[in-house]
Amino acid sequence: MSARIIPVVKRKQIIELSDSGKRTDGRSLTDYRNIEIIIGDIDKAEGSATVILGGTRVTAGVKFEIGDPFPDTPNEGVMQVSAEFVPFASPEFEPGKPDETAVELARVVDRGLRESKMLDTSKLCIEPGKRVWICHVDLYILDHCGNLIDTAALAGLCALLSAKMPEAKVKGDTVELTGKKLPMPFSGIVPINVTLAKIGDKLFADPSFEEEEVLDCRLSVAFMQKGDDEKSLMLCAMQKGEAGYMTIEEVTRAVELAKLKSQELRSLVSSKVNING
Amino acid sequence: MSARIIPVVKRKQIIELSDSGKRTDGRSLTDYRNIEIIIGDIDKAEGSATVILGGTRVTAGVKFEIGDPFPDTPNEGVMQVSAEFVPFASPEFEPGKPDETAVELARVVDRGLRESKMLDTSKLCIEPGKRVWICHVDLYILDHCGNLIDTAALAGLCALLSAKMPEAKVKGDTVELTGKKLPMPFSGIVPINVTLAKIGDKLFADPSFEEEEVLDCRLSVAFMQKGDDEKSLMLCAMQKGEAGYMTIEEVTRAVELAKLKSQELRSLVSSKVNING
Amino acid sequence: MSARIIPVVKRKQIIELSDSGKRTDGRSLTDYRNIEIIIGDIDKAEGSATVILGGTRVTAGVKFEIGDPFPDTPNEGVMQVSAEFVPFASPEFEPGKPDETAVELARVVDRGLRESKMLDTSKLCIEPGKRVWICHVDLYILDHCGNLIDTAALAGLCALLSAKMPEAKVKGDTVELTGKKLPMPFSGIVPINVTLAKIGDKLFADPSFEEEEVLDCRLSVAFMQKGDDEKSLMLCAMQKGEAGYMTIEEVTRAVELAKLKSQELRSLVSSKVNING
Amino acid sequence: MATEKLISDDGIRNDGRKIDELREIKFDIGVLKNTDGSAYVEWGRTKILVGVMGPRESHPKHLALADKARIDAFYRMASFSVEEWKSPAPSRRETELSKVIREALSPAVFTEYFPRTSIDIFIEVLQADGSTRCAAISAASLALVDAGIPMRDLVASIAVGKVDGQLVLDVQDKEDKEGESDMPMAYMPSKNAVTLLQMDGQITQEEFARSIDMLKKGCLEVYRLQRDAIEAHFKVSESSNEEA
Amino acid sequence: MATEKLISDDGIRNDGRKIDELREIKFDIGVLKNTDGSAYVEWGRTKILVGVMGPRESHPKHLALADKARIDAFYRMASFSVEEWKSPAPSRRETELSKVIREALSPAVFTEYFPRTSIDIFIEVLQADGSTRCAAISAASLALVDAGIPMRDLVASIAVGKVDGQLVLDVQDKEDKEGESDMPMAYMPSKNAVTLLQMDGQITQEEFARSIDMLKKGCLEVYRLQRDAIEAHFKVSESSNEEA
Amino acid sequence: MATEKLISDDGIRNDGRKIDELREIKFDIGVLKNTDGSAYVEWGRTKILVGVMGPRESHPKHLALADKARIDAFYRMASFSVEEWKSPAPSRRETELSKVIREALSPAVFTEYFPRTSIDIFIEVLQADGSTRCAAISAASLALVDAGIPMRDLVASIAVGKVDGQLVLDVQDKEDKEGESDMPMAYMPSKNAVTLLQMDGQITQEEFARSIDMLKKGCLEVYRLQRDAIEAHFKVSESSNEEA
Repeated sequence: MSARIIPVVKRKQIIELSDSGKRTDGRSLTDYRNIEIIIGDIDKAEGSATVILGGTRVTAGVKFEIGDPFPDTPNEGVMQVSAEFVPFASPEFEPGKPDETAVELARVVDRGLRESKMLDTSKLCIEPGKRVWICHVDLYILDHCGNLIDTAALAGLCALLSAKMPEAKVKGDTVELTGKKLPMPFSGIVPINVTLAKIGDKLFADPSFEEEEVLDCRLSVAFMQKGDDEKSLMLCAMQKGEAGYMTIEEVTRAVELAKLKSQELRSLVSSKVNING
Repeated sequence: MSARIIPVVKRKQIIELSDSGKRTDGRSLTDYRNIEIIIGDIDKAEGSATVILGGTRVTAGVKFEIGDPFPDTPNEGVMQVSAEFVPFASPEFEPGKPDETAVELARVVDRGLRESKMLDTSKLCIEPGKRVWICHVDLYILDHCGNLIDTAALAGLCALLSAKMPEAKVKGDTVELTGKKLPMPFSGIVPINVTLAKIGDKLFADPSFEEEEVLDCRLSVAFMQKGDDEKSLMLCAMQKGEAGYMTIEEVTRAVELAKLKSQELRSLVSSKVNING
Repeated sequence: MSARIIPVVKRKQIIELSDSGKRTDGRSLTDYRNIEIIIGDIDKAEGSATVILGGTRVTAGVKFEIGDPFPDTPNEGVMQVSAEFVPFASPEFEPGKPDETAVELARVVDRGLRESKMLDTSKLCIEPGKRVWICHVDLYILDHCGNLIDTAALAGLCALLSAKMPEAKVKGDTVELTGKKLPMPFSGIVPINVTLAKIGDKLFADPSFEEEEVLDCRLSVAFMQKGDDEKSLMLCAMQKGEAGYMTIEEVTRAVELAKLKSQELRSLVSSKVNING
Repeated sequence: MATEKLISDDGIRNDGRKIDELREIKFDIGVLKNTDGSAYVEWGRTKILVGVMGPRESHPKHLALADKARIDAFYRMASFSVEEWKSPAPSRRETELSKVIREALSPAVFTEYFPRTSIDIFIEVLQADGSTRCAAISAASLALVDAGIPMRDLVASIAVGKVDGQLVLDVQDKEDKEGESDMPMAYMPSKNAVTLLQMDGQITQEEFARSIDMLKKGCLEVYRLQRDAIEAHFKVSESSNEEA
Repeated sequence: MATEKLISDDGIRNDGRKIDELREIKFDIGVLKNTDGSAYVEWGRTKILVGVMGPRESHPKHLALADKARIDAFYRMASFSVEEWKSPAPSRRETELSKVIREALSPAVFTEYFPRTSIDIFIEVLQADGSTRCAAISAASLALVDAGIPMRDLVASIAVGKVDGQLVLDVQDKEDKEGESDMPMAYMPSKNAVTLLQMDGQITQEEFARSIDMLKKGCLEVYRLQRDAIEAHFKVSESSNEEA
Repeated sequence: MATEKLISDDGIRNDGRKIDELREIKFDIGVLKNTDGSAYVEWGRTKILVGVMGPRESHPKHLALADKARIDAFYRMASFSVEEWKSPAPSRRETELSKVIREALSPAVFTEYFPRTSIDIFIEVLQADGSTRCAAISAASLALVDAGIPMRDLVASIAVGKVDGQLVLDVQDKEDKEGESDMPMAYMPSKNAVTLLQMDGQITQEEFARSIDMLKKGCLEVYRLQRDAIEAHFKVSESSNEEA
């Protein structure tokens, strides 16, 4: 039972520090940790990026595969986001165990990318109703030191933005790959996910692992914007997580804060990769 | 171990009562509990029925899907019966666990429906050798108070009899759904399953959960008949279940009793749904 | 813990005996146990063989199925080796559990057969890029008294050599089976697998179950040869197994010994089945 | 995307409702015989059964928590509940919804009263016509009450969507699929506690603020229906006790 | 459905047998080295190996029964045992047959002699040519005897089918697939105990009565072969003991 | 099979290397924050992360060994590590490689120092360009050192292939796929211990002998790089300790 006492003590410390606007690692409540973005590290993938946020490390790879369209969208390609927790990323991950956390992570990142309409999936169609490109965006969680969602969302976004797609030509009954790589059909829109943790009555941007262990709940908010056009700024996804709650006023504050932080992160992404593909 | 003593005491009570032709819930040995049949409650399904037998509740839904024929019957559609035990149906069901009981249940119901030839599966063919209708009959066990087999068989039968099938038209390489619903290719034959439990040396129709806990074994017998034509009455499926045994004389008595009860249940079905589709 | 003491005692005995060139069952270090080969025992399969090596028994069956070619070899059929451990083969096998031992066994046997090029898989193509024969070679481990690899390799080899393939004719859009059986496209090459166990500083051919329990490691070596042509003798697969090690000199000795034993086993196979199909 | 309009010029939705009007909602409490608590909800065409088992011994035991009850939720859709036949294997969507539903209900339960036990909430969607997670959470609250589990408050839930550019309350299936956004919220009124909040689609920050207002009002309406259902249920139970 | 006739005008079946004639049946006892008991049967072209492990410690332990042994049966078909290659993953048919075979054998075993233990019966169908469950049950009885497990009686099993309108004993594959019905039964003669009974297809009540008669006679014939096999086995064991 | 030549007439391979030349190999030790030990290797285009957890309590407990630590290895390839997208479900190849890698590393570890514990070696191939098992084993040795686990020696590993009829050291992907054979070996130099040896393809016995010589020399070269990496790592650690 001592294992459950430590978080209680830690939570008290973290809350007391936060009353004077401070955190255990010296950050202010709204600071992100240091962010390193490496583009194109997996050169066998059509697109790739590794993002290191504090100690949290996610490598995302984009691969194309020819497949069937969904019956209700016969003329559209498919973007598919999945997340794998590599067991060395945390002592708590067990190999081979399906994990609702991985499923939620993948689906939250997926919604941010998808709902922003940054990618025109109709351009991923090869033969209407028959064959389309499936664009896999796979997130490998390699080291977990807190705030997986934002790290994975950034890695997925950068991998996608760095990708080129293969050229396919229909020849009678078959499809031929020309070997050429084409630019991706991007719209110039960039969605950014920002996660705020609620601990006590404060909101913490970019929660660390230690903070996640004692939080009440988190709210992840994705804001999208087309290029520099601030008027195009909109929310495109939200997800409250974990078993505590926020008041309606806290939700509103969190959205406001997420908007500001999303602009910072979007600038960083723009400096690393061409957001128009 | 006390958990195993209670059934022993219960069994003794049940057997003693049965010597005077009585049961713990006041029924005679050959009585069914009250049966409620609701037709069409799932209006998004092509056919549906909920049957409540005593407290046992099963909802069956019929859905059509386009699929491949079996290689050995290229010109026939496929009827496929499956059973799902919803975990709240009984404290003993665990979520996500495949269960031989569910498999047996589905297969026994399947054999009753299939062997009666109530449905002409050759009429479920869309394009010979290429595309056929798969007619899913899915049984959801929602509350288990004994005699699942008869309840599920009735629910599956009624859902099937209430179904309409979608119209599909072959257009060159593809299949088009017209949106029209067609009558099902029924033969007018109605199979009815009757389960008898052996406890001591007596046969009990429609065993309750309590009776099932202490039974020696059960025998399920399906009788089919075309419309009112009693001469067409035939057996079309049987299944002995559980780890005890019956004598040959008991088997013969059980089949005789099942025949009588099947006529009662068939009348009930006919009063609820048009047996010719 | 006594369970772990017995092997220690046994190992000592086995090593002491081996110093005078002897083994607990009376064999010399290089002797195989008695080998019985039964060809064609499963007459519903396209090819079959049961090999009983000492008490170890493996039945292999060959079945053909029409399937898709691999994308990178569109004009070649597929040979697929798999292994099933039947639970009564050893008290240690549990039903339904996937087992790395079975996977390794199947893959080692597969490599011996495949790399020898005994079978011309391009002749298993039905329609280039569309439909090919999948040739299943399934190894059923029925009794495990040591040296599964050599027994399974022999059974797989003999089943394959005894097989006939079905004739398929392309008719427009479909494939028709004529019912005729054709000879298999063999090259006359016969690969033979020989497993040597290292216990202490000695090599043991054909280790028994008892010897396997105490070995340091094993080395399996496959030698192939075309007909009687000794000049065509070559290595075609190797696999070191278990958690001990061999010195480089022991590896060299093992390969030399494997060469000699492979010739003996090849003669035996030739006497049982026509190696040219 | 919508080709026909989903809202008429005089502000009537394709199922006849006004912009801020709920569908007909009918809760039934105590409908199952093998659970500790249960509830059934018909929410327009959406039909859901919820069964609660527990507090009971945790299984396997090492999952038990020393200082409180462990809550699990299992959201499943029947194979025939949607337009296309659905495989009974749980989809990734069902896995995620099970998680957020558990997290939406947990803050309401006095889990600390039942250390080392499990409370399992089983949700079976018999027919899905939009907002199933909201209907499930609202019904599960009643099933927990039926199981006699002490709660801080009921959790009420509803969704707001954007359809033809307008915000609408209580999104049904067609509006969800063809509309521009979907935003479900779960709420404990007496605590001003948002226990579930999700959104997908595109909305401005101003629309977000208006949505939150609509969601709060909608949740209060659902809350009233939940309390009516409890009252009706206990009145019936009482009178049947008196008869006995 | 049959296009060619399966029974000739003078009452001979397509494999040369008469209406009420069994195929050639050969039992072998004690054929495996790693089991507590085993048996092999060739029943026409049907070939089956059965191995019994136990009584042994139950695993996992919480499955153990306080007052008797737990019996499990696992019926599996080899991938090459049937016309079309079969995936080794157990099918729903194999799951059901495992259950009814377990229930057919359980009444014969004095399970109360071995509380808290498990008896596992593993059945591997190497070649299937009809009536595999009957052959498996009959051989498993012998494997249980070989394992030294005390039994109330042997369980003998056989099937009756309806082919070209006639009832025939011991249904093989072609008759099963093209015939009108299949009805397997398992029986303990000394107890007059029917431990397995299944039927599919269409028969009248009169045909049912006649089938039962034929099944009883057929089971007695199988029973005799089982006893012969046991006698032969123990004679061999004895004489080899004498030699030793 | 190769249509173009993989080795030029003057003995240069298609990536510019000589017959017996290794690719550029870069080891990094201690790169992960949540493991007991870790290493990263770039071996040409092959990129692999290895994390070691343990010695730690075995889970489930009944897998613990009374007299030594239990070692497990898990070799996995990222979905994007190869030309075609790979399903994340472990393939049979990954299962086999996990086994032989575990068996290649086990002889080097003093497992007897840590009875009843588990040492788990997790290998993630981020990019595969041939000889991944050799790179994984070589890096895993360093991760074990980083975890402070006492070892008899480092395990160094490399592969020899036959390409255009010639033996070449350190096989990359194109040579593996289009060449005539592949033979990876793992070796503890101070023990003269071959801990992994596999081969597929066709070679004469004379080529086998020459391969073994090349493998031994290649392993010694990898061994030197491993020792350099350890030295560099501990120098850095030391100096950062002094600074502190």
